[in-house]
Amino acid sequence: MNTPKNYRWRKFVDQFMRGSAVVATGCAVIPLIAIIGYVLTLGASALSVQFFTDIYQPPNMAQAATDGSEPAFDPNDPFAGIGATQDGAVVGDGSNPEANVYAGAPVGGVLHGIVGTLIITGLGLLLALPIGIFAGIYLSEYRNERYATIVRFCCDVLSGSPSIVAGVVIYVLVVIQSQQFSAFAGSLALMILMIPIVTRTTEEMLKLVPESMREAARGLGAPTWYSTFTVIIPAALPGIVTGVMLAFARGAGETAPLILTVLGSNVMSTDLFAPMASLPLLTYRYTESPYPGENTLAWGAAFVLMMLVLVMNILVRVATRRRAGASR
Amino acid sequence: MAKQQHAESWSNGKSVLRHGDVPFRIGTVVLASCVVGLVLAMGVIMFVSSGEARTAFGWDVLVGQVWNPVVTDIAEPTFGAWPAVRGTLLSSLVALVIATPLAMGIGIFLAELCPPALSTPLSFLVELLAAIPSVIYGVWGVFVFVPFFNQVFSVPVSDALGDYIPWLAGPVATGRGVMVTGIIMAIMILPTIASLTRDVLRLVPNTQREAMLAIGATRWETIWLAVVPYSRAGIIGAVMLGLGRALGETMAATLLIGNSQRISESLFAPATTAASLVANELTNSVSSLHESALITVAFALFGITLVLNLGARLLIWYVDRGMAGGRS
Amino acid sequence: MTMRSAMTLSRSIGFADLVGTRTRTRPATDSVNAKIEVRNFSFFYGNFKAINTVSMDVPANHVTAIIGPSGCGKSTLLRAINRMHDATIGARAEGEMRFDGVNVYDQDVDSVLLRRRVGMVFQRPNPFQLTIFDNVAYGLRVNGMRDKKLIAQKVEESLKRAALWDEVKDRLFKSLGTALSGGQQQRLCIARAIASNPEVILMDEPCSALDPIASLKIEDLIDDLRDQFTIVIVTHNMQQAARVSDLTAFMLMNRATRAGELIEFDQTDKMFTAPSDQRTEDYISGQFG
Amino acid sequence: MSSMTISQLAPFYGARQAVKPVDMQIATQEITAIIGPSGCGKSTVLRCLNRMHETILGASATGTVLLDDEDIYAPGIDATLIRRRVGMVFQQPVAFRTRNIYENVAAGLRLQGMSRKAELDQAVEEALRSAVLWDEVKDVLSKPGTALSGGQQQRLAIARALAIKPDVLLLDEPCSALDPIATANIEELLVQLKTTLTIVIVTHSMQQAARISDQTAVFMVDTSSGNAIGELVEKSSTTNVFTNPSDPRTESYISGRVG
Repeated sequence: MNTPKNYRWRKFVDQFMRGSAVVATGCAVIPLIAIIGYVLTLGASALSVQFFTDIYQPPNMAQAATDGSEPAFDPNDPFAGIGATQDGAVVGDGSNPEANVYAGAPVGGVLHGIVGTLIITGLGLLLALPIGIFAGIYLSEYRNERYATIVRFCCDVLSGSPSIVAGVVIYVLVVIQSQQFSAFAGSLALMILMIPIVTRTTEEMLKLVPESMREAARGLGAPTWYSTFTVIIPAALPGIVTGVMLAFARGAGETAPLILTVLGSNVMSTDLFAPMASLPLLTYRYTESPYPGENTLAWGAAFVLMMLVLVMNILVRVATRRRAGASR
Repeated sequence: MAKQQHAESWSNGKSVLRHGDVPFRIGTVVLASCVVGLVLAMGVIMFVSSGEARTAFGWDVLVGQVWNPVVTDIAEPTFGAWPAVRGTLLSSLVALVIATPLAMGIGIFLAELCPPALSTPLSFLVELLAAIPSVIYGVWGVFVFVPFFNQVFSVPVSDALGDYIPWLAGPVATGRGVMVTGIIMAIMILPTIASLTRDVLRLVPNTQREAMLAIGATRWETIWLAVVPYSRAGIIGAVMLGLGRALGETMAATLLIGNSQRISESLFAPATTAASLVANELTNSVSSLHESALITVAFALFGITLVLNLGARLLIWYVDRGMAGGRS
Repeated sequence: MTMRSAMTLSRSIGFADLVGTRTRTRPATDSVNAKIEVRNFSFFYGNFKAINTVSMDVPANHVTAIIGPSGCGKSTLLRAINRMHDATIGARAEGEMRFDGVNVYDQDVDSVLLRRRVGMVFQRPNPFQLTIFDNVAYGLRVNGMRDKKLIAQKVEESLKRAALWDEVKDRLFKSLGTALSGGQQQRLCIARAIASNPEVILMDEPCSALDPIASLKIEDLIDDLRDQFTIVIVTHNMQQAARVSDLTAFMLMNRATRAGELIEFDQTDKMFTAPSDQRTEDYISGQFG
Repeated sequence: MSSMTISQLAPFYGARQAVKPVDMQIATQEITAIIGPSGCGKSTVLRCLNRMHETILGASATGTVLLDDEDIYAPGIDATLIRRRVGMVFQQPVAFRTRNIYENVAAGLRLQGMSRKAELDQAVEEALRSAVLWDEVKDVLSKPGTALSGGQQQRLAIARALAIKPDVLLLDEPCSALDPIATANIEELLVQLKTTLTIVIVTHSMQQAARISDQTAVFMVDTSSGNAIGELVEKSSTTNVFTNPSDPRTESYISGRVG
């Protein structure tokens, strides 16, 4: 067959560009694998029983424990050793250069962070659930109303706006007013971030319930509210739970709003109205720390966060796939 | 008569069930309104709290060159966030320039070229990339990527070209700066753009592909000349959402950009971004004017992402509608 | 065999052969009370008139079939009886739809209470994603029944009447209604509709999604239910209409206005053997539609 | 203009064979119609003739299809080049949504590397004239292709196919989405085109096949083995097929008893 004059070039472009698309996909997969790989390997090596059962001791305190000298931080001061102390001093600012000598390996663990994250995120989710789920019900069951469009747009604004903005708003509204960083303020900030996720998944999942079921219930003389609670929501429940799990995973990994609201803590605290430790905050602080021991803890905390996200996402994946398969 | 009784019973239902619809509607509307109220409240709170700085400096809060919170003998405190705004724009631009072509390649690969058996797991992996908390990107960036990138790119490039091209000038020093931040942000927004691109490409009716193939187009020509133009509005929307995410990204920037208020032309030099400025300084603010200036910066961030979201939603909505019309 | 050849055949050998051995002789007489009186009834979707001034009397305790080509408004008319269109934006009715003498479109008639008296079975089986038991008990609970024993008794009774009891009695609480086969699901929906003892049952092409054997079971079921309920059935299957109904209404879309109109309404055997309108005859003999 | 010789052509969807092996001749300067009930594989066979079939996921075909004397399924043959020589028009009128009328027709030419304005103008006008659309659109060439009516869009699709001067034109139920007047326009156009082009048309309308075609191939569904498989039962001159069918299945199909 005679080949047209520009065909060789077109063929080359075709193969080159298709190849490029494959390469581009590879480019996305490589950092993904690199990040997951590093966090899992370096993070896993930071893990120990102590990591999960103990709280962290700053290097000077560990030193004090061994030679009896005065610790640089007051162990009862919740702000001790975190980025911003009352006088603005920063960890590792050179005031105690010898501390590095004692900081080769981490001392203690991140139990306080795990507990804090569970409390802050859990409370945030509890606050977000009623608004998120009912707003989702509203968007699905009254989907044609003009007001629904406004609600939907506001949801998009919430999910699209930077997480730091949520932190700033709660900082102004709660932290400044109460003159107190607190876990509760952090939960409020996370609530703002979780509401749109819960709302939109609830809406989508309810919309997936076939209209014929609403009709069937209506045909039996069931009022809207009754059919919604007895038929529509039960049918959509697995999907809604999925959304809630994803919201939890997202909230647990948020850092920026917590910097402005929870502040962080180096001691175990379960007081909702006081600063509290949290995993992403510890990850952040320990990453910025000059002590290798703290850096190791950062990898460990990152590992725990990553596992949370991975496990949640894979669980959701498995759950939704099985559901999709069953309904077919 | 029986007939008559029935007729009466219609207007007075005895069952309690009957009267649930009004409270149900009120309840859902009220909770849905919380979402709207939240957005309004966020806007109002930031508007009010930013008032002090806005009256003191006007637009200079955003475009002024000097950011000096501390009262000294020689100078009044001045708040001009241009270094941060510039850093935000530059790092987002770097992110967008890198991520857009890659993400389009991934979207095209997933929607058009990839065998379906591979498409589902790959899509999952790409979406997983979006679920990883940003602080983990920061950790990975600080400990793994920055040293690596310095060695293989920043140092050799600035040595070779730095004297001729000012924005590639050295010294690279710690390696933290606009360039690495932009690259990490690119990895972070890649999945957002890629998965939305995939979705809009999948909406293109098959008839368009077949018509192009049937006039002797290669596979790539079909994609590039028929499929991509058909969904360009959606792809632009996806890029805008990605940009929104990059502009507001806090943790990766805080950890990677170096947090320097000095404006330097080089992409390898430390800088700061709006979000990281707020995250770093708000809890340590020295005066109410300082606080107010930082809130103004956050408010601007909120405004920009709101506009981007609105634009992107409109575009994607337009595409959806257009598709519906085209398919019928 | 296609519809057309079947119908041509039937005309040569007679109505009785067409409907087989299941011929019924129960003429609707004037002495029977009209359960539903449709008077100059029109129905609109926005500006589009879907049904134009239909008038007919549906007698109590009989099966009335509505037939006609697709788009003729037969489903719209059926769903107008229990105001299923209420949720549709822009839908409105003109004229009267009297149920036991009360116009159901009157201001003070509550559509929810109306639907408790007028049950409905849909084209596609639509069981809830609940257990079989809860599916049937749903209407009872909606009606405020709380007595567990009574509910269990009613559920059993309804499932038996829907000829489904033997097939599901061992897994009432184990299986979801959605796990049944298509035909079983439709019988479950009928059981659900009759459980709360409505006066009228509306059926919107109840067999169109089912295979012939399942369809036959549903038809048998309709036959058993006719004594207790007033049944109105929409079907596109003329043999089915001929087999199960006492009266048949034939509707057709007016070509000019595109609104559905009632062409003829009469006893089923008369409609199928000696229709008075030429269009009915054309349709029944398969010349269009 | 080229003839086609189909031998032992068997299209597959995954492992499922869609049609029993087909043997058929397609002559030049004639319209060959393919008719049959839905599901008989007539569109599938048509799509094998320019290797569009294999663009469906998992689809493949065995056998040979000679275009003149070259097997389009021979190894090393590029499907893109085949499609350039064997044009195709689809059931739904397709205009490229982001291109105007002019660019819709020019799309194929630009792919071939034609870029000189005068040359393009002339080729586009010629193609639109052959598709009897020129007079209707010559003043609105910069309007989007989707602004045309269904019948015009279908003629636009034909113009687009004709612009690259194919040897064979395949049409897959081109009139099924059109009203009777638009259908008549297209039929008239096809009869004009057959003097310079080999045309194969799949249609579900027997009347259409009888009106315009010279040769007719009748496909049927065979369900005897349990699953449905298409089958070519008769291929003969159109007059023969409609007046004196040799296969009883053809006869019953044409008299309206099957399908």
